[in-house]
Amino acid sequence: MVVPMGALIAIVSILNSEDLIGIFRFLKNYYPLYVTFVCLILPLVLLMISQIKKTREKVKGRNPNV
Amino acid sequence: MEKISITKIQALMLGITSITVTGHLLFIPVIIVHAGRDSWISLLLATIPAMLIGFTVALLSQRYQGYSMVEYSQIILGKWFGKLVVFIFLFYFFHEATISIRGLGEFYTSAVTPRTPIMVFLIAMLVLAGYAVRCGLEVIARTNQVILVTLIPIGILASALTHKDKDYRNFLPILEDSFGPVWDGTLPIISLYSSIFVLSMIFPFVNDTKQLKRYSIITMIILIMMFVGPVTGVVAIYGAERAQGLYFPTFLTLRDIEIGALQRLDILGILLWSLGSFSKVTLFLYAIVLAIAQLF
Amino acid sequence: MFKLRNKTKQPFSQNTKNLEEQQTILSELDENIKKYKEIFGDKSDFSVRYIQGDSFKLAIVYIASLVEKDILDQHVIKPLNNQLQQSTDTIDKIILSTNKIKDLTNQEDVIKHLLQGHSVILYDGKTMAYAADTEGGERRPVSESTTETIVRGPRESFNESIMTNIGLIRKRIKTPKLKVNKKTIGKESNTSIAVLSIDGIAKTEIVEEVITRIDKIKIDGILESLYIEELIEDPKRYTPFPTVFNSERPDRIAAGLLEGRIAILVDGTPVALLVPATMGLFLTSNEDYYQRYDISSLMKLLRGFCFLLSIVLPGLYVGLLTYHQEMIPTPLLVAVTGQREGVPFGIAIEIAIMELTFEILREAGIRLPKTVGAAVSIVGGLVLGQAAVEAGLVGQATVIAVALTAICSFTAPSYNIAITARMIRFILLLLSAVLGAFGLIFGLLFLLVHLNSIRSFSVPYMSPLVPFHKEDWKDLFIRVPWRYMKQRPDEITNDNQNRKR
Amino acid sequence: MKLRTITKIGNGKIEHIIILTGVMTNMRITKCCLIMFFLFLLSGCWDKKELNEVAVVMGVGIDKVDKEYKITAQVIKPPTGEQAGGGGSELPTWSVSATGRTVLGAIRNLNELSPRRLYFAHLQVIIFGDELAREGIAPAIAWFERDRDSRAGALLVVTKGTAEDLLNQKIELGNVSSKSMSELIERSTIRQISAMEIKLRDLMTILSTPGIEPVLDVINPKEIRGKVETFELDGVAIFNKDKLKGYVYGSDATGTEIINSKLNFSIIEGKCPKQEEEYFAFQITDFLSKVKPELKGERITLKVNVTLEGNLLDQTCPLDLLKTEYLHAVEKEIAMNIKNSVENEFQVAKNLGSDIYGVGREVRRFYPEYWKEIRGSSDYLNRVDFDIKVKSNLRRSGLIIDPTEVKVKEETD
Repeated sequence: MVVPMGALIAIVSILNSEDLIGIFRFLKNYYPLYVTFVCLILPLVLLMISQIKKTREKVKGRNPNV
Repeated sequence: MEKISITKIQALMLGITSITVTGHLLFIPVIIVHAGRDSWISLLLATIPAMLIGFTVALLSQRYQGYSMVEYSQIILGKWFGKLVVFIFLFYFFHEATISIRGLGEFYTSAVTPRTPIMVFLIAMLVLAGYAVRCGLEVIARTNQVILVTLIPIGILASALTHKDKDYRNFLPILEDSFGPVWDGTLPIISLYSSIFVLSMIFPFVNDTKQLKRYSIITMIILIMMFVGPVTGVVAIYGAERAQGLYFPTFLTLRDIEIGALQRLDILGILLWSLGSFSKVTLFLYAIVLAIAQLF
Repeated sequence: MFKLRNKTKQPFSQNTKNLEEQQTILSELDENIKKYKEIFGDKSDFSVRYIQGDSFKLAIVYIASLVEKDILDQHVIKPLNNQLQQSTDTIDKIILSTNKIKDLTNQEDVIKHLLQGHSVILYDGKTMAYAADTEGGERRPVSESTTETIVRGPRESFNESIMTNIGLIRKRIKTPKLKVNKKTIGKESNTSIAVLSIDGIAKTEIVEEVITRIDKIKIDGILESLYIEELIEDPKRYTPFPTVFNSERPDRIAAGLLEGRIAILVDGTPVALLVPATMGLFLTSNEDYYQRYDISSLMKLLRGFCFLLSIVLPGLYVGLLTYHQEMIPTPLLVAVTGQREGVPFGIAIEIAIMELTFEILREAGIRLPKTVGAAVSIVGGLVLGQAAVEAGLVGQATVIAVALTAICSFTAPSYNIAITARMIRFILLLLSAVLGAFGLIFGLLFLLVHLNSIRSFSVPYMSPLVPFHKEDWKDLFIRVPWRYMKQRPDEITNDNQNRKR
Repeated sequence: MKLRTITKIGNGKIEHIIILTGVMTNMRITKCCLIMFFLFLLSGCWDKKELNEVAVVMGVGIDKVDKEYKITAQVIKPPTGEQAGGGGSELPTWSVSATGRTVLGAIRNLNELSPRRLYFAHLQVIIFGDELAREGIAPAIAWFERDRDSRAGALLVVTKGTAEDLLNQKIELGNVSSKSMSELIERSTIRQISAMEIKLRDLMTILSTPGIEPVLDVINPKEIRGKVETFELDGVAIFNKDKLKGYVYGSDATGTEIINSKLNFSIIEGKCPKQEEEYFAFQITDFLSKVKPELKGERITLKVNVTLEGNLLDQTCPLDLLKTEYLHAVEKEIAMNIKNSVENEFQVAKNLGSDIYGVGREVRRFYPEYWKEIRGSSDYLNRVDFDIKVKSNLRRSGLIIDPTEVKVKEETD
């Protein structure tokens, strides 16, 4: 598993046309938005949904008829 | 039922190394391009989102104790939608690993050994990372511990040695163009700190998750502090105008240290980024492998 | 010669077969003696002495080369004679003044005891025999260690007798909690080994593991403790690093026991083993504990630095001088450039040749008699180096680098870690000759991951560096005064960590 | 996903640890990959450069000849024959010149002349010829900024003639002229003078920052007894943007150093009180200047607060200068001197349209709004006033209280 994944990453990063100039531009323009979405917004959404579920369960637990 | 267990400090240290090093190498120029001499304000502004992400990751891991991100996403969102979200994360991990390894390769080819094919660095790093992942999380965590313990003194040394060249009046005027550029600069920092989310793959193996939230938040604060030195240092040395548009400003500051016999400290920079990038690539590779294993 | 047991059955198979067939001791003395003569060979060092009275006849059999004649005469034959003269019916209650007397019932035991240098007393008409410890033979006295020398501290070192060695340790740790677990290993050599540990300090799991691994050993003979070392190492992962510590100093072994480690003594060699062994153990000299803490802290730091240097220096030298000249201070570069002119080989090849030469010299120096060894090092080190420089074959800087590496590698207190360092040095040299700084860093990272992945008897090799144990750091890079060293190593001992009560 | 269980001891029980790997086949692949990788490496040594394959460039001179850049590189000459193996940090040098449309082009042409690869990582000094400097130095340093081999620590100097001439001078103290030049500047404080000591990095910073213009040291060959024997640190060159505009000589040239707080350990001469044509010399041991602009309407007042300490080390006048009444005069004289230096140099620079003190930069730092109005032209220089406050302290006077000269005079009285 490790080896194939490593190989895949290697291939991608070699084929990656992003040379230094490209990486820099990419990091400057699009990447932050994308990462912020994936790693900040999504986890927050996850947390919120889980919170909602939890409170709902609590309410249910307290009041089984609801 | 994995019996791999690491301490929470080890886990957070993994986060610190991986974020700091690629951050210093690839993100500081981006931040400076956006925010210029007000980069430090961007850094301060990023504190709250950074703490938020640290808190979120820790809370999720605490709430779903022993489950990794892959598993609890599916618990929270249901099987199929959860898998979709996991897939997004996975793609991101993959992307991040690629970029950081490529960044290291580019660093070597453009600043250290220009004639060596970039492939050598990429493959060598991956072979190493693969080997480390094969050895398991405990080994990764321990190796990283050694690395971080070496890196921090080097970093402090570097910023102490460059102190002579720094002119802190370069930070004036503050907020010349009001908050616009500062916001632009904040986003890359937030995105950089967000990548600590990768620790959600590691936290299930932490043997004691008590006070994890507090520890993660402290970690984020440490991370902020670790960026203050380089970000301000670069601007203080080169002035905002020249600092914008340097590919590896932090490396250049190290390169130009000249204090008596202490000259030409490129090797410190190279050491710093090689070790750190190794940690990061290993961490992400581990996360990817584990995530795929748990997903299918 | 030392193949596994199931493969070597040819030469002595007849004797063994005899043994297996006739288990019990025969009641007729002459028959018995005849049998043993058959087994050991008639004209060998197998000896028999008869004592005959009116109503009894007994024989004392022993192997002459293993027995101390004085003991035999004074403590076995003389008392036997005396007692038998007085009364003839108390054969069963003979009192001998040797170390130990054992009742034997079967032939196999008799042979075993004979081979251990015991004398066996056989009676006519009885299927019982008594073994008396008359072990002797020539032994080296306890003398000063030549391989591990120190300035201050006890001079004693182990000798080849396991009993003496155990005694040397017992003298240092006078507690009944010191458990000695004796075993005999080696199908043909029947070497006795002893596993020593202190109850309540050593982790019982590790003790059990050590004993299990020793019990699993299948070998025909054990001539040195390295056989044991290799056979009980963690088999999972190959590593060039030693995971079993060895020393011939009883104080060193005793210190290890007090830290909760487990010692393995092997008969016939002065080198004792200590497990679990961590990296730090190999870089510690026992003199660190016999000198004042501030001095020994400095020495420890220096030694660690030298060890690192002895690994990376040639690689670093090559990397800097062939790839990264920009990192060398200008005056130094100019100086070295001056020396390099007209030197035929590249720096990498040059330093490899010099390192190799040095290794050859060192090897030659070890194998030669002491008096000649010094001459070799003078000829090799001084004459050869000087001549090579003057002939313009190598640069002076290279000679300096090689010499520095060599000296650094001699600071390692443990011989086997120094050899490992040597091996790694060449690999790093190769890597950095090919890739420059990246190669060196690559190699070091690989080393780091590897070091972290190995364990010695479940204890991580790099402990206590990582996993981090705050208390143990007091004895890692520095040594704090004894009054602050309150705990035993964390990974090795589980409970009873306090040194002081 | 295959799961592999391996056994490991620890905590008494044999634990089963599940490691995620599909090992057995992967082991072989890993080994193959490793072998391939190392074979690949063995074809390596891409960046290898043996020391006897490179020529270490110590100094570079850049001139402009017929619209082309003319690069003169001074390299260390390796010892030959019997000298080999000698070493030492002072080896003879060799200079070689070539021209090209760009700096890198010229260096390529240089490499056609040099059997060894020119190696710029140990560049000590970059010299601009007068002509090139007047046309602009920014295009000439672009390659030095970009290339990984060159270093931002190289000193920059201007010479009045051509850079090639300067580099080719043989001097008496030291074999390597470019090293001597860099030492002339870098160790100036030891020799009790002060030099600007502008490195490539500083120039990059200054050129890219609006509101400040660079000032470079000037080094010229110095003839002694009809023959060039050494170099001379001869004032400073004043630039407007990256173009050389003029020179300032003598004590006026210290203005920039005063503003930049770089005057430590240099010597100030002043007139003795009450006596014309008699002088004292004062060594500065501690020097600090703080600059702050103040905006009043259209006028920019540059407030310069100088605090200095020092020793009175020499005098020609037979007076006990340590007496309180003279002491004040001495301190006043020093203050006068400093004021004059600052104002005179500024005056020269102003006429050349150059903001060498970074007044614009300072204004920007404290009055960013106003800076937005005035940026774009150097007109604001005409509206600059100086408010220089010097607080000087005479701390010590060497080993004697009053010199013998004073005693001699007392005798004659």
